[in-house]
Amino acid sequence: MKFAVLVFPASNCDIDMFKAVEDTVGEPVEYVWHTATDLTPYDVILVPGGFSYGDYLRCGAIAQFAPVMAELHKAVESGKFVLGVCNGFQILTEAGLLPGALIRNNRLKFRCHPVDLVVENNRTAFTNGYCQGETIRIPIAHGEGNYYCDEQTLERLKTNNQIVFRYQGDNPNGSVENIAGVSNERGNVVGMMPHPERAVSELLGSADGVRMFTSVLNAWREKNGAAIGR
Amino acid sequence: MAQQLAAKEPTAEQIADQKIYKQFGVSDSEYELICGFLGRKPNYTEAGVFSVMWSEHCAYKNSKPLLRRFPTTGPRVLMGPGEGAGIVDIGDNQAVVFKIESHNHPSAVEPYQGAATGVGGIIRDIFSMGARPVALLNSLRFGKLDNERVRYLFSHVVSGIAGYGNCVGIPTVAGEIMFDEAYEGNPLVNAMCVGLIDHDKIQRGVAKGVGNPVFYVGPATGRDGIHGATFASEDLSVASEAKRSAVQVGDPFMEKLVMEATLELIDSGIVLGIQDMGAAGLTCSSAEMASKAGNGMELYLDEVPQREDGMTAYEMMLSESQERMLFVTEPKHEAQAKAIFERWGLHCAKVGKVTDDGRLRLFHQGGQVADMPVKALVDDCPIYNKPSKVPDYYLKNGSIETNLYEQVLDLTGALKKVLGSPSLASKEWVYSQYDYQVRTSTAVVPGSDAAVVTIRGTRKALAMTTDCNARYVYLDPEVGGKIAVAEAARNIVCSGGEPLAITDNLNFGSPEKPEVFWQMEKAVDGMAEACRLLETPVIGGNVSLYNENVKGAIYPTPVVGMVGLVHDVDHITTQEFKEEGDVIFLLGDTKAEIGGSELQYAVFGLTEGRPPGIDLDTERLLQMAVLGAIQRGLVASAHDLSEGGLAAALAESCFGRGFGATVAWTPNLRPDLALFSETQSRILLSAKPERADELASWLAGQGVPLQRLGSVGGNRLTINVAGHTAIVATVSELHQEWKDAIPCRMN
Amino acid sequence: MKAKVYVTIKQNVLDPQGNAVQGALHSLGFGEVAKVRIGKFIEVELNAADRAQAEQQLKAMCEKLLANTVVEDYRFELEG
Amino acid sequence: MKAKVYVTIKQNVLDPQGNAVQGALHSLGFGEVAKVRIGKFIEVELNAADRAQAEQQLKAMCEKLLANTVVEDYRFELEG
Ligand SMILES: Nc1ncnc2c1ncn2[C@@H]1O[C@H](COP(=O)(O)OP(=O)(O)O)[C@@H](O)[C@H]1O
Ligand SMILES: [Mg+2]
Repeated sequence: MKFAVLVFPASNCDIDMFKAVEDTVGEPVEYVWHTATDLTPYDVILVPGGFSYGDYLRCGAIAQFAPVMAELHKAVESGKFVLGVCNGFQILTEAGLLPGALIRNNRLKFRCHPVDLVVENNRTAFTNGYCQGETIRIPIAHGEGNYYCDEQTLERLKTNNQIVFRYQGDNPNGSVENIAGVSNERGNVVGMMPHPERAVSELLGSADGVRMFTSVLNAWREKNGAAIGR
Repeated sequence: MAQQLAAKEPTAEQIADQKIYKQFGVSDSEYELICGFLGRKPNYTEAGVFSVMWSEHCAYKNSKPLLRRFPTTGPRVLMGPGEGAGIVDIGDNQAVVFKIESHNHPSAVEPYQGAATGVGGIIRDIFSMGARPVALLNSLRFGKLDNERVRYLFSHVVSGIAGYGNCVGIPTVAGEIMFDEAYEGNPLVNAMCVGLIDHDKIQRGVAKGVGNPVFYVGPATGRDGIHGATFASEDLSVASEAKRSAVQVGDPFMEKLVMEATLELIDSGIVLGIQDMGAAGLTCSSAEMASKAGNGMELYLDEVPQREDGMTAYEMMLSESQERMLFVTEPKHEAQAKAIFERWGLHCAKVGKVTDDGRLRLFHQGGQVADMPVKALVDDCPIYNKPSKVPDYYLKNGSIETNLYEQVLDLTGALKKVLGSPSLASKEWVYSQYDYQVRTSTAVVPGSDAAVVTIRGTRKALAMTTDCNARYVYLDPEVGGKIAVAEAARNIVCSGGEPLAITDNLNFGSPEKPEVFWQMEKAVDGMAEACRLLETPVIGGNVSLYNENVKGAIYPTPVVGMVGLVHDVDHITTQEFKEEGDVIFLLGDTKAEIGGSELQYAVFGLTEGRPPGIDLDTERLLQMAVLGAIQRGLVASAHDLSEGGLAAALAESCFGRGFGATVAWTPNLRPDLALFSETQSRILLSAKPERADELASWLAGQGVPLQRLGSVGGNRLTINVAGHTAIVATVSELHQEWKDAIPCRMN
Repeated sequence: MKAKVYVTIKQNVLDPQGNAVQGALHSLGFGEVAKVRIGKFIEVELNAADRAQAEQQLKAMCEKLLANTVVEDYRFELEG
Repeated sequence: MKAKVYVTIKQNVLDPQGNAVQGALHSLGFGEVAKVRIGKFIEVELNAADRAQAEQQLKAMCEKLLANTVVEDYRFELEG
């Protein structure tokens, strides 16, 4: 299985994401520049956090037009697994690959600290290694992570089981119904504000993010049949 | 238009006759010297260039004699002061690069941008050496938070630091903040950056190779940061005057691109010399690069990218527009360099040439507009030995007996006051706005004695801290200077690191005042001695003078930034108690020393007397013993005793995981003095019960005085002094005081 | 040609910044402030053959980039 | 009473946001965009006895909070 980590100007969690893949599943992983025009070699595409284009105007707004984004749309259609974290989540919503929008934190300040998350849906490609309803600890670091969608969309998210993570306890940003992460209808695209790639070893304070990476490896193996040995 | 503007500049004659140079901060005798070096009177551009090169900021004319007193060499030092940043060897062909810098004045005017561009500037100092920045730190001083303007400055400075560092993707991992009336109207904003480099990648700011082209990279130059009586602004109508502002605005997105492109350029091996454009922008970088190579330089100012119309040579040379770099390469590598920048969406412009005549010559609009000897600009600024005088307050304080204060009886209440004092209280309100985890290397996040950042692919890590108790420095600059260095080292040691070296930021009032100069002199002497004894040489730093407000000078604040090497990640140690039942030890002797203490300030509302003393041999012995114990795996937690003394240290150690502690102690002192004394060279350790004896015997064997105080457990902190309960409170009520102190004042 | 683009937050979407500013104005003593909404004011200089073309371009810019129509509304004015 | 406040970055001050947006518009094919400056558009509802009082209040709000006059200019319009 091959991972791609997209790199936009001023992505800055790209290296962290890359290392997390190396450290958790050890599968091949490559950086893919925002100007790339082919994502076919990759099975999983990770859209990392950071401040693409300075986050000027709106977070993720400018990045949605990078050449690689056209390819990302195709990859999503073809059923490839896509994870957007933090700025990556913002880019995916701006690009219309995930519903809703991320607006300014309700208390306005950038917030960096660990949060508790409830796994609301463990049937996505990235969460199958967690138990339904399990609480995990993952850090956040964002100023605009306040998830918003209108009521019809929220209903749809619920009906289709698209809410993947919720904040437990204090909601750090004021998001609708404490939403921390969502998926698309098909479940192959997940976006989340917390940073699982920052929670892959006890030295970093938590290893609860590891299973995001092992989950997608499982999902891929399942998709590609038992032919591939464990 | 430019010619028109230039034509309206004062002529060389007018500058001389009307003494216009004085508005640039150039004295009569300095002006005479400049005329001598030029063999004629300087024109407007030349006068401007000389004035910035001969400013305190670039020439250190008032502080150089003092800086010479610092030890700057050592077996690990690869590069001392002089370049953008100092470099220290950490083995395996790797080295750590670090430097601190102040942005006090810009932050007082526009706190968000002032702090942001301060961070941007220090990051450039690090990557222009070829190093990958891995961490940011800061040291901040403000007035008291009950003042609205102070709250505005504080919150915007913090947002500015966060806004810049977070965007560039460098974690802000540690810092310190103190609030005191002494800084009202003159906040201090010092930023430090730490980077990693391989020995063979180290760059220098030299203009090598006569005939080689000089390139400019980064955003276009505007009229940012041009101070003083610039002619151009005089010429503008009042209406448009209101629309102008010389405030430098940071563009962290641009910085990230320039950083990545520069590191790639350096990696490609084609750079001969590179320097960032910091203070005094193009002037300082071009003159210094030429000087270090013993060469000269020509600049073609029409080629300089310009953001505004009609910029004069003077304006371009003095602009402090941010995120710009200057570098030299061979002509054959021009295309390669351009391609690297283009990949990052940047353009580089060829703006000059290295020459062999030792002169800085500027060309603009078809003619030569300035011609100055490089050596005169860089090396020949006169150095002043200012008069020094012992201040009256210092003499008076000698006779104040702080140990005769009325005894504090409600010690639990006193502890709460101390914990709730903003200087000592939790800084979470601040650091939760910083992305302290990006790069996923932060093993110890803000909140412990020093931050620890791991080095990928090795078992090593870097411990780092900034420290300076300015109240001590004020009360006794020499002792306070020693303590600043010693405390920094103690914080490093408590985190499991071996102190390597320091960078310092000398924040003082006006050196023209003999009393202030005395503070500088004594503080530097104290620091220098501590650096020698603790074997932590000074590898770089910064001087910020004229920090004054209506009430006079700020407290003398020589901030120490220190980096240490953690030899193995297993040695990483934090301050919080780890487990129920762990045994608590106090290392070092306690004396009645509350001059300059938090108790004195928070409970008595005073800062007077003499600060705690320090014996550097005792300090060194303690530090080596504790580091040895940590490296032997005997220590569960370590916390140095600083502001608030033993009582505060115990409480802070309880906060991390919420464990309580019960301790009993029989010092030979009044309980209030004993618990809140800030005697130096003390550390609080805890150990697993089964390792406690081994730890005690190791420490005793090293000659460290120690007492077994009690053990970790329960949900209360109970402190018995001489058989009586002195302090008892639940950890959560103490935590509340400490955690809420800043947010409650800010929201 | 000069254009002014106004990007405002949709009525039913929360405006945390506006609320915070309103709170701050109250505590500054401006109790008479009933509501604050904060949007963007974007000035664009563009070279267009004529007004119609300019309008078409501006609309496209807003839809594509300048506003996120999930949470924002926009309008623009052409000068001169 | 309703007021509209426009906060713009002073002429000589760098506008990194505007520059980035201009760059993005170019790469989106809007080559005709010569310059972009991004400011704020603030809508304020306030209860004031009369126009004069409202204007005075607005001026004070802008000076104190809504604009950072070191780097920004402001102007406002009162409606109705
Ligand atoms: N401005 C700041 N930025 C980041 N971290 C800070 C800042 N101020 C304080 N901290 C963190 O809070 C903790 C306590 O700081 P301080 O009381 O100065 O510690 P010490 O007295 O041990 O030097 C440290 O971990 C420090 O890094
Ligand atoms: Mg400490």
